[in-house]
Amino acid sequence: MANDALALSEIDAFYGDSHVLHDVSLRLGDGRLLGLLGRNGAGKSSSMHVAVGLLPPRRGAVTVYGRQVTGRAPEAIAALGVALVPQGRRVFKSLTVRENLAVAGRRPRGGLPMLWTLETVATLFPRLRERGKQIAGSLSGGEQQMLAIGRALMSNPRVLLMDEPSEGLAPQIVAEVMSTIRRLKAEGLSIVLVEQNAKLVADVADDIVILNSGRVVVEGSAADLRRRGIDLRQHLGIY
Amino acid sequence: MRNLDKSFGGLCVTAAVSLSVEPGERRLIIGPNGAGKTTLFNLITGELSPDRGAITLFDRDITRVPSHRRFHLGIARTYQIITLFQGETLLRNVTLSLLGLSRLRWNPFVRLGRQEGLLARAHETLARVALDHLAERPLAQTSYGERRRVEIAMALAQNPRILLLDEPFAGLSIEERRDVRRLVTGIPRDVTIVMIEHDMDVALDFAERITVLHFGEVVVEGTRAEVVAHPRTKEIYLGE
Amino acid sequence: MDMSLTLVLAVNSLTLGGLLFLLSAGFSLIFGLMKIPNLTHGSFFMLGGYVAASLIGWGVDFWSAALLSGLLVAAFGGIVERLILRRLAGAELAQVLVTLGLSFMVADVCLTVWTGDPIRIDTPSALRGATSVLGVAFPAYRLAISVIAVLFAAALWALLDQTRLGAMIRAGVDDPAMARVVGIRVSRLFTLVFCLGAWLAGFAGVIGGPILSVYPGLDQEMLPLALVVVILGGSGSLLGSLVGSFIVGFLYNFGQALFPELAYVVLFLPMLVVLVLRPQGLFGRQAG
Amino acid sequence: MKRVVVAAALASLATAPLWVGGTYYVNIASQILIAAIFALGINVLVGYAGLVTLGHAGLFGIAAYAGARLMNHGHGHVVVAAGALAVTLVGAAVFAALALRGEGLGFVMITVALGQIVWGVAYRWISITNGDNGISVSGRPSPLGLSLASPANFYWATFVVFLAAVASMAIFVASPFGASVRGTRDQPRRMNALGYHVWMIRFLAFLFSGFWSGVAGLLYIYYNQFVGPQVVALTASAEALLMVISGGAATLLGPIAGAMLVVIVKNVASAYIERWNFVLGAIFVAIVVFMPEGLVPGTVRRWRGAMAALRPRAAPAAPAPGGGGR
Repeated sequence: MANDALALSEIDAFYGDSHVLHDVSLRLGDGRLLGLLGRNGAGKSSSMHVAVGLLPPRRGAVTVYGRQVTGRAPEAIAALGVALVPQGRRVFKSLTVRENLAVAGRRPRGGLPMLWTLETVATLFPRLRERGKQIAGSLSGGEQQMLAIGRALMSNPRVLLMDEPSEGLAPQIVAEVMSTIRRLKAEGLSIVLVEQNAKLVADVADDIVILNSGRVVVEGSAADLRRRGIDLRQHLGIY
Repeated sequence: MRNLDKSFGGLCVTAAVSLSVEPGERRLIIGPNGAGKTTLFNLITGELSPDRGAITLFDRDITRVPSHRRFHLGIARTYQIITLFQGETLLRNVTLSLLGLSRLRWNPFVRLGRQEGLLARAHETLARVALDHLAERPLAQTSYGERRRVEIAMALAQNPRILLLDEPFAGLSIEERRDVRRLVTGIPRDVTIVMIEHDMDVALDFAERITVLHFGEVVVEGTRAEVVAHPRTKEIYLGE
Repeated sequence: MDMSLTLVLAVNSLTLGGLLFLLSAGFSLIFGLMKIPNLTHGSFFMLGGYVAASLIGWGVDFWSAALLSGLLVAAFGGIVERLILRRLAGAELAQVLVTLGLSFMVADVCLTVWTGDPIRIDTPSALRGATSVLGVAFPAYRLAISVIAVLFAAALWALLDQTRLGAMIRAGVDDPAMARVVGIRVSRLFTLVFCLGAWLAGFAGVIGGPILSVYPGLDQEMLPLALVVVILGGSGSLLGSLVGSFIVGFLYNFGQALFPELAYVVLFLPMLVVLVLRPQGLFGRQAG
Repeated sequence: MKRVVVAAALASLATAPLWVGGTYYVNIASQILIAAIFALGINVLVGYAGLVTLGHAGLFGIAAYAGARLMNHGHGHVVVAAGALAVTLVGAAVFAALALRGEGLGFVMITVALGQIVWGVAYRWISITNGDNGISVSGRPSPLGLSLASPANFYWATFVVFLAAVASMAIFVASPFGASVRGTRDQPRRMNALGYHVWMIRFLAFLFSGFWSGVAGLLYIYYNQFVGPQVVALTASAEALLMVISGGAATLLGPIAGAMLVVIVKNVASAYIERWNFVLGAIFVAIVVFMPEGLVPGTVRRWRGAMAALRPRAAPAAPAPGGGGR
């Protein structure tokens, strides 16, 4: 649909011979936050890789604001305003903090004012300003996470994909990250939040999709799921 | 008899992990991505060397034993990413595994194709994983699920005392999962098994004890019920 | 050995070291950043010298010829990279073979065009004479080459370490997939790096002309020296290239004077020592 | 079918001096056999062990130089052969120990450097190698009283050695050790996990490869009765590698076909084309870009493809190769 910020339709994707996504469809409404849940290996990261062009799907389509981007290069999709905070952060380890941010800098589309610059990102994460000249590989996990988020913001995206931003972080840092996500949402960004942690998502998500073994098993608005009494943990838990 | 006891520290991925596994035990290791599970396996097999700490195998200190020798001492492993010989037949894959522990591997004169004893054992091993009917098929022409079973067959062929399984169910369909599960359950008790797995439905049944790794540390260890009930497990997995 | 001979050898060593730096910095960049073992690098050097010799013959002045010749070599390098090497991305063996095959072809074309006789490029007139340093007279041009090398080292360092472009290149090396997701056109940057490396080699071939001359076989003579520098200094490290180049420059000249028969072997000794003690090179990063 | 072809090929090779017509062609046939032995040796490393070497002309040259020096010292041919091969094996061991410090491209670079060291010695260490002037020897050996002075006799002697090389390759490939070597090429990590000593396997493969390179170098000095530095130049290593790659690495026939191609292009074509090096380089590039698996496997594949297309019902397409991963 045209007012979807990002849509994956009927995606089948493979890593080598391993069939990781089976007929997966996801829709992220403009200005909404989609929580994407599932266990390890459920296909969450693969979906994100399909969205940014790192994993070309064997079947199905990807659209960004109604525009077909299936099979296009990652840098072309980035130019349309899609940014990824990848799983495991993947900051450029040999670059300084400032350089990590600078290389991702990009003007917003359509001549909109620059919302995110080195300055504003540093205001959002004061720690990054302090560490500006430090090599990113030497940062703590939490700082690397902030850097990964900051790097994604530097491209002034319309769609932000966050792949397990809470992974491996201490609880108070997770709380910080979550409050940042709320803020970004309030500023109108369309966000996909990928998580194994159901509780984190349930608090902020407008819509929720649960993947299991590469298939969509639950899907609906957060309120709707709550009303239907669906226990997210049942699909995620280790019981 | 202590089976496997390792402690090490100072690595960025795994900080001071101590783990001991009893002979014949079925141990499951779980933890989020990046928790250091595969690193742990690599340390046990010597594919990585620890900065500190010691690894003992049946009361023998193997910390200084070169990696390839350790597999002669009864360790066998599978890989999370299938690491097989693509161009060779299933039979040849398993034969290579048997050959690895045989003195014959240095022999440049005899014909490998005429080593009846070796080939018979390779067929036997393939039969154990119900793939003997595909023995002559090149690996590249088999399904992903079949390859997972070949991975396990390769390890079984080494006649291990300790089998390290790294995500044996990853990327499998439900039916394939059932096959692999049956296979793993059927491994005799004199083989100790340590398994990394995310698929709890399959893995929990199998495990007697579970170790939860998080950020290179053992957070929880105990029986299935203990681990599931433990608050830290819930925190890591459910954010509660 | 008397004092003045030592000084002369030292200056010659600095000169050769400077030339080797220009040559090997490009090789090291291409090898370290793009993982391409560019065995045409010696050919770039030789080609630069030949093209400039012709340009100068047509009346172009030395420095313009050096810049222009470098650009032509860079363009040639860019074509090779985009048309051939790009198709072989990740296939190291294929890249080794293709660049080697190309080096045969270039050598043969050069032989056809410029014949088998050595061509001497005249020293630029401004630098003809000698300069006196500490009361000893040195050929000005040889000193100039060392200075140029150090200036280029500084400029390359500034480009790679201090600019956004340099940071983007390094990001592309750190994690190419993620760099693309961030919006960096990694493939275009790599072409640029390849051209830059080719330019450096071509330029080095020109300014080396007044000292070494240009002749068939120069390519096969220079390439191993670049390899030694990179193995010694560590691939992808500018500092490694700089230090390695001067080590090789000194060993070559002093080896030649002290053990004329074994000069070439002496050259390789430190490389062997480094391989045994520190396989990643003096300034290389640990692999993996 | 295959046996008939091989038997026919062997018969025509064995009788070559009788039908190729003229001393010139018999000599070229000898050159092809020497090159083929060399290529078979390199193929052990490049093809079966997956280790690309660009320094093997160094080993070839060590054998040639050692043989020449020993002959000029007046030693008998048994001493010459044994001595030269022993020296080559020591050289190969040193090469291997150093080159195996590097992985992948590092290995290639080190072999280039090692080859250049030998070149430097050949070119500059005049008291040992006579530098640019090279070393001449007089007379070919007469094993068991058979003179090899005539081109045809030399050809047949070389042919016998060639058969021995081919046989040793065939035995090696089918042996458990051959399987070990190929295993270290495809999955070194898995091989380690299966209990194989990967380094030692590669080291031994290097020695085996060096041995046949040495045999080829020795035959070369017998044939040519002169050795100079150009024998150990990087170009020579590259040419030899080209034989292996163009014919098809990791096959038995490939290096032989490649040797034939390169020697013929070099000798025959250079009579018609002035610049054969360009042609050689162009073949190199074309093969890598268009037929990366080499001429023999490439032709076989195309032939099979054509045959399969002719058959009415082809077998179902195999799934794409490539390791699964996540």
